Amino acid sequence: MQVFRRHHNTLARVFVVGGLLAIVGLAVGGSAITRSPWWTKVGEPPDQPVPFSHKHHYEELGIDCRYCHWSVTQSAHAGVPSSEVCMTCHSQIWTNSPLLEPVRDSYNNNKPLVWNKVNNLPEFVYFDHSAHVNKGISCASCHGGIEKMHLTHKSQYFSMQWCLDCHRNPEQHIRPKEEVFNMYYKTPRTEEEMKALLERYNIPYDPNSIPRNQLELGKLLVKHYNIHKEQLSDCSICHR
Amino acid sequence: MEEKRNGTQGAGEQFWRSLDELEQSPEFEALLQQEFPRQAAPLGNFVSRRQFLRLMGASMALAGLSACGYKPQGPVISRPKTPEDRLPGISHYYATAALTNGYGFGVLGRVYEGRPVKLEGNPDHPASLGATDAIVQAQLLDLYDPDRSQNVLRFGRIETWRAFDADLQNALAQQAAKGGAGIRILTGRVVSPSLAAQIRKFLQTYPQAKWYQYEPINRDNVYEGARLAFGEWLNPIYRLRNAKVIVALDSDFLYTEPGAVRYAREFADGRRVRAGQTEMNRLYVAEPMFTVTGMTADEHLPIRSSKMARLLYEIATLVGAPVQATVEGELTETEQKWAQVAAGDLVEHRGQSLVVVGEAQPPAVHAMAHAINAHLGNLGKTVVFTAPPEEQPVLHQEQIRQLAADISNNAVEVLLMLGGVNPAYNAPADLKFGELIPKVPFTVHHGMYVDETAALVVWHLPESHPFETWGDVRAFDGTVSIQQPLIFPLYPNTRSALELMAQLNGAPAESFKLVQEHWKAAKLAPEAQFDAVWRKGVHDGVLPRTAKPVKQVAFEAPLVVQTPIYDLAPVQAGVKTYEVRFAPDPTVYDGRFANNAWLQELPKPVTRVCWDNLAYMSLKTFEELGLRRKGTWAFFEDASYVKGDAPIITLSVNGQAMRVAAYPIPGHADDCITLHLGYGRTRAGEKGSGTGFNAYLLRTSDAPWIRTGVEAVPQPERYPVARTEEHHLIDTRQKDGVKLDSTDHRPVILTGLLDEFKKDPELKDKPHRKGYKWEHPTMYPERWQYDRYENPDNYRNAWAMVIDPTVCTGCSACVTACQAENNIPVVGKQEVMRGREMLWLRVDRYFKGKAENPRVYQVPVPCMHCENAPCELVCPVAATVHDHEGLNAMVYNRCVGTRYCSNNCPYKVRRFNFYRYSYMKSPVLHLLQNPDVTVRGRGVMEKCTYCVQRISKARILAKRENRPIRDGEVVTACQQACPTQAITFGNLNDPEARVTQLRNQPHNFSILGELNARPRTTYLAKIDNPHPELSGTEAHHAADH
Amino acid sequence: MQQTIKAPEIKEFPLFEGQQTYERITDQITSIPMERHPMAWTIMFGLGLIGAFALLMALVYLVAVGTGIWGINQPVAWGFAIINFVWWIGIGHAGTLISAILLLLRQAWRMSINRFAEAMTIFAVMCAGIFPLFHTGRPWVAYWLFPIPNWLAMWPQFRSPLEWDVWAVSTYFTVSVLFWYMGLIPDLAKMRDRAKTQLARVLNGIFSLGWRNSAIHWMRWEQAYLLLAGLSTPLVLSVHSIVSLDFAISIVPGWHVTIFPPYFVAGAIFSGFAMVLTLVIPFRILYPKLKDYITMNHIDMMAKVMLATGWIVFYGYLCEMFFGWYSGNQFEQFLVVNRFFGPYWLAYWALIFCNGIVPQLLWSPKIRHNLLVLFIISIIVNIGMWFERFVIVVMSLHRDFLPSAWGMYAPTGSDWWLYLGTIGFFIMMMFVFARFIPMLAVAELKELWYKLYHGHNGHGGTHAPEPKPTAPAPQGGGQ
Amino acid sequence: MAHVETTPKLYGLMAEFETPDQLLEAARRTRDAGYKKFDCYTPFPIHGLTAAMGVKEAKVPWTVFTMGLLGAIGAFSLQVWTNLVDYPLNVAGRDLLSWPYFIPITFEGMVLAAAFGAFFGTHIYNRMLTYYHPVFNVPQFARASSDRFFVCIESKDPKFNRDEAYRFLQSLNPISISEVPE
Repeated sequence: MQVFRRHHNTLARVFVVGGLLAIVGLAVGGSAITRSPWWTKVGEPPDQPVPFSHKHHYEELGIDCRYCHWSVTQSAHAGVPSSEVCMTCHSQIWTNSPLLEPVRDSYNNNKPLVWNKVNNLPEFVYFDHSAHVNKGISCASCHGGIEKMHLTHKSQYFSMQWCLDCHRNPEQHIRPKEEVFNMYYKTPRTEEEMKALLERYNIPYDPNSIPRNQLELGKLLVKHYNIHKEQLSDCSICHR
Repeated sequence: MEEKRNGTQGAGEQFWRSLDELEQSPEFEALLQQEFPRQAAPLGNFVSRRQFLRLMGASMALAGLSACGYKPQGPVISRPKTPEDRLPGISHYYATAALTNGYGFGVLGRVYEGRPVKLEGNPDHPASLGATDAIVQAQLLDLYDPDRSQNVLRFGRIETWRAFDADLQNALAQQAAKGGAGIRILTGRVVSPSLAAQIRKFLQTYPQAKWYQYEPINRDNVYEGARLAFGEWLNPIYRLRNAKVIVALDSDFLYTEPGAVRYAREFADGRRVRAGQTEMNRLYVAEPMFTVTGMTADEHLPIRSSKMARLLYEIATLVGAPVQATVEGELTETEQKWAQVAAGDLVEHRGQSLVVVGEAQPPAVHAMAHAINAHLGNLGKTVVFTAPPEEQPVLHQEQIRQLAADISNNAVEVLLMLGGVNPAYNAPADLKFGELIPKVPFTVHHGMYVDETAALVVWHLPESHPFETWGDVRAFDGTVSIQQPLIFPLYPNTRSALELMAQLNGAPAESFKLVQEHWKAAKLAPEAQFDAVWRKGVHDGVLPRTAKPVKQVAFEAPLVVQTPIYDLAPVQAGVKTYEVRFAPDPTVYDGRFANNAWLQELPKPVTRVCWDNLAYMSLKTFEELGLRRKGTWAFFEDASYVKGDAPIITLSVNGQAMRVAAYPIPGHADDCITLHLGYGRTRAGEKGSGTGFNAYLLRTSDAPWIRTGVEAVPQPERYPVARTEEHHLIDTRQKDGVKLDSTDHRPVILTGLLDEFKKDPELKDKPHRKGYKWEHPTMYPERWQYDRYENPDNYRNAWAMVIDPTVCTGCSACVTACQAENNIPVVGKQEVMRGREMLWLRVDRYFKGKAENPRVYQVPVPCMHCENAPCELVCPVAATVHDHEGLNAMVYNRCVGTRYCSNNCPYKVRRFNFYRYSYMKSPVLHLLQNPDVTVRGRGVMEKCTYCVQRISKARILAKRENRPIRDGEVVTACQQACPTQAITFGNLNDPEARVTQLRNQPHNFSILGELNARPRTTYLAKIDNPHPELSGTEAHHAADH
Repeated sequence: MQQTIKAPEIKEFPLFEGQQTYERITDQITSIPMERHPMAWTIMFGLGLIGAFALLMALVYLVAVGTGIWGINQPVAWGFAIINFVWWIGIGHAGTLISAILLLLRQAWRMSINRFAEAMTIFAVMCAGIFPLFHTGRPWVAYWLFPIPNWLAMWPQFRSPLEWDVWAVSTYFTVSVLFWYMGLIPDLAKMRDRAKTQLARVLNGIFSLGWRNSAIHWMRWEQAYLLLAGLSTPLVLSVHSIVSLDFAISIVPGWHVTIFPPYFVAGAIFSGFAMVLTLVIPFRILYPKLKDYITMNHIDMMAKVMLATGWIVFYGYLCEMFFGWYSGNQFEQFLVVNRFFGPYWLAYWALIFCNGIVPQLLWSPKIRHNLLVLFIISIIVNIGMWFERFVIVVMSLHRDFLPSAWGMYAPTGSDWWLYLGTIGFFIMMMFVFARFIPMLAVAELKELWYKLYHGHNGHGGTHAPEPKPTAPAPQGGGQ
Repeated sequence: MAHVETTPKLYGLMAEFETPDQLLEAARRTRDAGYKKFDCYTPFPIHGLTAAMGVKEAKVPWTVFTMGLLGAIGAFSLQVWTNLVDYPLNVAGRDLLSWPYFIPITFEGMVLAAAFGAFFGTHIYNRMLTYYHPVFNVPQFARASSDRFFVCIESKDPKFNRDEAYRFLQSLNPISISEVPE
């Protein structure tokens, strides 16, 4: 005797196939979401006590990174400038701008200023700024486009994979260490420019084979700076 | 050193500058108040810490937080002002001093963002020479101890200093009339010149007042002995470098006595055997129970303390020293022989020999020793004498007796107990001090803990930790170190004894001013140069030319002494009685460190027991008492080995009695029992209270060290003991009850005698060498060369460690140093009993030979960083793999916790977080954590990393300066702490490196090398230098073959 | 109208009891799930349920607090969890062995127990799987053992035997389920066709995937079934071999033994058959209908297999002793001594008694046919095999190379709690199975019956009555 | 006959037999009679039946074989790729390509894939999940899963003619013959 109707056949098949598709979709969709800025908060500036603009200070006024983040070349931490640093200028200009009230208050009443963290390193990672900026890895590599940010936000999500990409082949990102704090640095295109660059920072090179692109320049610099590439993806480099 | 110099140019004042601004900040006090009351903060609530760090002026709280298991997406706190000398995230070293064994000990405190996170020895300090002992390492934990007293208490109620002042003032006012006749000041041994000055000043104001000092562990016998021999109190200082033969009687001069760390170094320098360097001193030790010194001895003799006089007299006569002593008792044959050989050896090495006698021995014995040394012409060569370093040398037993007498005569109306003295706990039992204190109308206790004494007094005053204030201390040789604060006082209400005395003198001031002024007054240097000298002194941690000058002493022969008559008849009125020898505990000392979890958990060097003191005795005595140990097991946790198998006995001697768990120890003298002081505290704090048994109950003022005629009665109940190593050593199956020396059925380590070494430096025919191969055939091509076999440029490193057991004394300083450096959690007695101790570094202890008097071998065992690491192969998630420098890297955050790596580790050096051991309910403890090391969460494996954080630091610095890492630039925590420099770490790619040279020594070997795991940690053979006529030959060969 | 044929006597022992017809076989077996169930069922199921709940609680507690609640420590970092894991996996193997290997060996007597044994396999593997997952310190990241592309750019470490385990056990489970379900489909169809209630009809209909006994389907079905059997055979061997490699790959004395793979497999079959007996004997009593198909003959067979595999295992023990002595390796030698006289001697001698001595009773046919004794023996063997794993895991770890690192191990209440929990879960599942699914493979039984019947007295079917056309007579034109 | 209201489309004619041997006979003769589209229904697999029906195929074995092969290759190359290419790590000083360690997983991968091949292959070829099938319309067909054996000649068969087919089936002297409505 018939237990089922005709349409049940199609129904069943649709159900099974649909189920399989659903599982696949879940996996793909899930990973897509976690990689989306909505999840990683890349490009979303958190609110801050003072609407500090890197664009204004760096790009428009041309203040060097190290003026405020002065420990970046010697310490693991770039450091958040103390209110004192802000006041060196702002005791002269914008002396009564309401926006700067928190800074003045902090300075005068000796109260710390509490900012909201923008970049958050994943657990267990020991990152050292000095190790990078002294070996020709620019601020731009991790905080790219900071010079264009009115309100500061993440420009990268620091996943292990992302770090490894550069640790596995630093050539792609390395530049002469004198250019590290120059946000407008561009890899020379033409041979002359390249030559000029190498000579300016007297980096030894073989005149017969002048690097033609970032990769070749990178190779040259990696050698010049004694960077042991194969070591960079060791666990112990970042995890202790 | 380099670090220190850069870090601390004139550190003193700069440090002040950053603290000044804090002091001005108004809400500071309030905040401290609200942030650090006792109640526990919920786990992971770092708010309090963050605010604290802010107060410390930390720019990146996250630097601190990065030490914690996870980082909350939190605020970044920027400081209002920029301190000029310090960068965020860079730590600096400040020289200061701690107290160990009652005297000053120079240390460098590593201060990170305003919080000290580690102590290292101060290379410039005579007592340290750059090394430390376990107790010094652990004092940092005391600083952050949440149980510290934080408030002024009146009868246990919180009060203010103002209230106390008022009360004090009228008390003093009444006394003023009679010149302070009713005032008594009780302190511990005062080695601080400025404090002493303040006290003297007080005594000038109140001429009738009296100042007493009492330390339960004191040098009375030493000074008295010197008086007998030389007519005045003198402090012997040994020059062990010049000693070829050392005879130590009942003396633990390598571990508990003042200057032990320095002595250990000098002693070790006398026995570093290398190919071509076969000079080696010889150490004879006679003692009732193994001590660190005894375990290191070449010739060890177990003998009752009470017989020591007899033994030494024997030696004296054999040596021909002009000594006439009345001694009783007869020596056994072995003792006789031992004495002869030792005497012979002494005579052979006139001027290069030394006889040392322990603090516990009566003055007469010390005097005899001096006589022998004098006779052998050792004075001025292997031992010199100075005036006692104390500010006011006294006989502590006398003092406490007098004070007790004064009180019971109602002569005392005001009793000031300063600097954490705790007579209610550690005063001689016969004085019943606990009952005396309440008799005094106005009693003040000033200490870091609300302890047994504080519970009895009217006023308790919280004492600040030495690392919180300024102060000065004298080392064992008198050298003065200025203590400078490493941190702003955690608890605003605390004051140092110095400040308190100043207050009593009506001139309260900051400790800084008090100390500096004192030294100005003391003419440290001419007015003009004072600042310079002072700065240098503070920076170096040592004030120049402050060591006590060596005195030329003359020994007037002959020496006529009357040694005390011990009641040696073991059987009294048909009851067998025993002799009890009191000794400072190897870790909690006299009880002052009872609340220090690091010291509590540190396996005691000799017994490997944690969290307890027991009644140690020889196996013979143990069985004589009808005691036995269960070796059974059960299918439930209440297996006897977990519940503990130490039987309880009661010890009683006229009036005094105590319960204690008995525990047999190999190499213990028969018919006597060793009790360690410092346990059984009732009000030590959360951790210390209720651990162990109080030995002070048996200790009387007339028999402070050796008590005879003690009755021992076994009790039915048993007591759980937490041991880290001994589960197997004592095994009921063995007839003698002890299975000694696991090396007899498996040659774990390579051992040899000096003579054997001279003949064959490789010790080829030793069992360990048999069947041992470095290279094994493998089905794989050698793909990983670790750069070591090729690779010319030394930019690449191959890290390795070589340990020299010959000089290792087993003092375990390395273990605690490792714990401090690597944020290793404390798990507590229960967990240790289950075999879950977390210490990354352990010191293995093997016995060899007969149970009565075995030979002891000590081997520190860190992770071996095997090149073919068995642990890595079996990890399913690649949480532990090799890096290019040959480190066996353990990545905690990748670990899933299958624990297979631990099973497959032949050395069992891996440790697993069965629970969340890193949990600290008190936020203040998080300040202790090393920001460079991950704090491990629950369920992950961990192990020794060769201090990878230090390697990284050095590497980054070197990379920045574009140069190779220098030899000795990376110093592991254990290496740095080791008093005898038994541990060497470095880069095998550098042929010049010390580690490479040691590794090339002929007697270099690796434990379990036959497994072809290729350990990077290797050892030098343990070389003994016994006298051929004594244990010299047979003990070894017996065990070896 | 039913023709009845006396069950043919094959050799001296029958595979079927009683008067059989195709109809009767179908009816007796498929009717069990449809009838009311004995009180005993409810009781046992209840017990199982409680056990399963206890298991759940135990796991919650474990994850909340940590593996510290167990007795494991340093050096014995593996305890009950791994012991029970190996034990359960071993038990599981009998099912696959019966269904796959005996099928390939054309053992007729397998037909009536394979469904039952396979069910046992699946549930046992479920129980086993719980342990390795939850014994990890951080079970919530255990998925790292699967090769999933991720942001860490990390992969599993494929050289680790634990990683092999993950693959082996999950594959084993999947394949067993497929195999089992494959065989189940036609019988579910039978259930569908005989179901009395619409619900039963629909459910059985859905799960029988519309099976309609088509000859061509039968052909593909048989091909696939045989191939699955062919795959399962090496699989089942590989699984326990790999489990044994969890130990053998290591360097721990007592683990690092070359004979482990065969020795573990034999042990697995040994314990597996013991468990089948432990279950079959009471089930026969619970469901008398089964007696016709699971005859004394079957039980006798299983007993013999136990005897044989028992000897293989015992041989393994002897080998270990010999190796210890012959290796000349101090650690191996000490191991043997430690097993004999060490603190855990009890476990070792218990193992020798349960697995070495007791099974020898099976030599006597009397005992092989005495259900009660057989039942007890089977339980003793199960205990013995558990002790074997205890000896291997704990006794090897607690005293390995460096005496200074030696230790002791004692399970805690939590250890027992979890273990008993899995047993409860197992019992529950078995009774759920008995309640809803035909316990024997009907179609295969019939096929067997058909073959035997033919094999016995040549071509039959002569009793076919005259055809009576019942279809409507041919119609002229369209009506 | 609930389903046959207005002359339904005919799926085929179905004859019912009592013993496997009769069915075998019937199957052989149906084939000899030149029918292509017909099928037999039996409570259990009967050896030689498909042979008698003239059906020969080995799709399932081949599927299993290819799947197994793919599985093995996949598993092995996964290990090689992760170890040599994606993240080479020094594990216990072993060679990156330590192939002996890769064998077990390769094997398991093979079995897993093959098993899936067998299971899903069979059901896909069998067009499973046809819950509604005309043959179920015949009342006595229920016994096909118990003790009756059926032959069904389908109307799709080019040679199919209801009356001829009916007569032919009768010649097989079945227990019964019934129409199978769509």
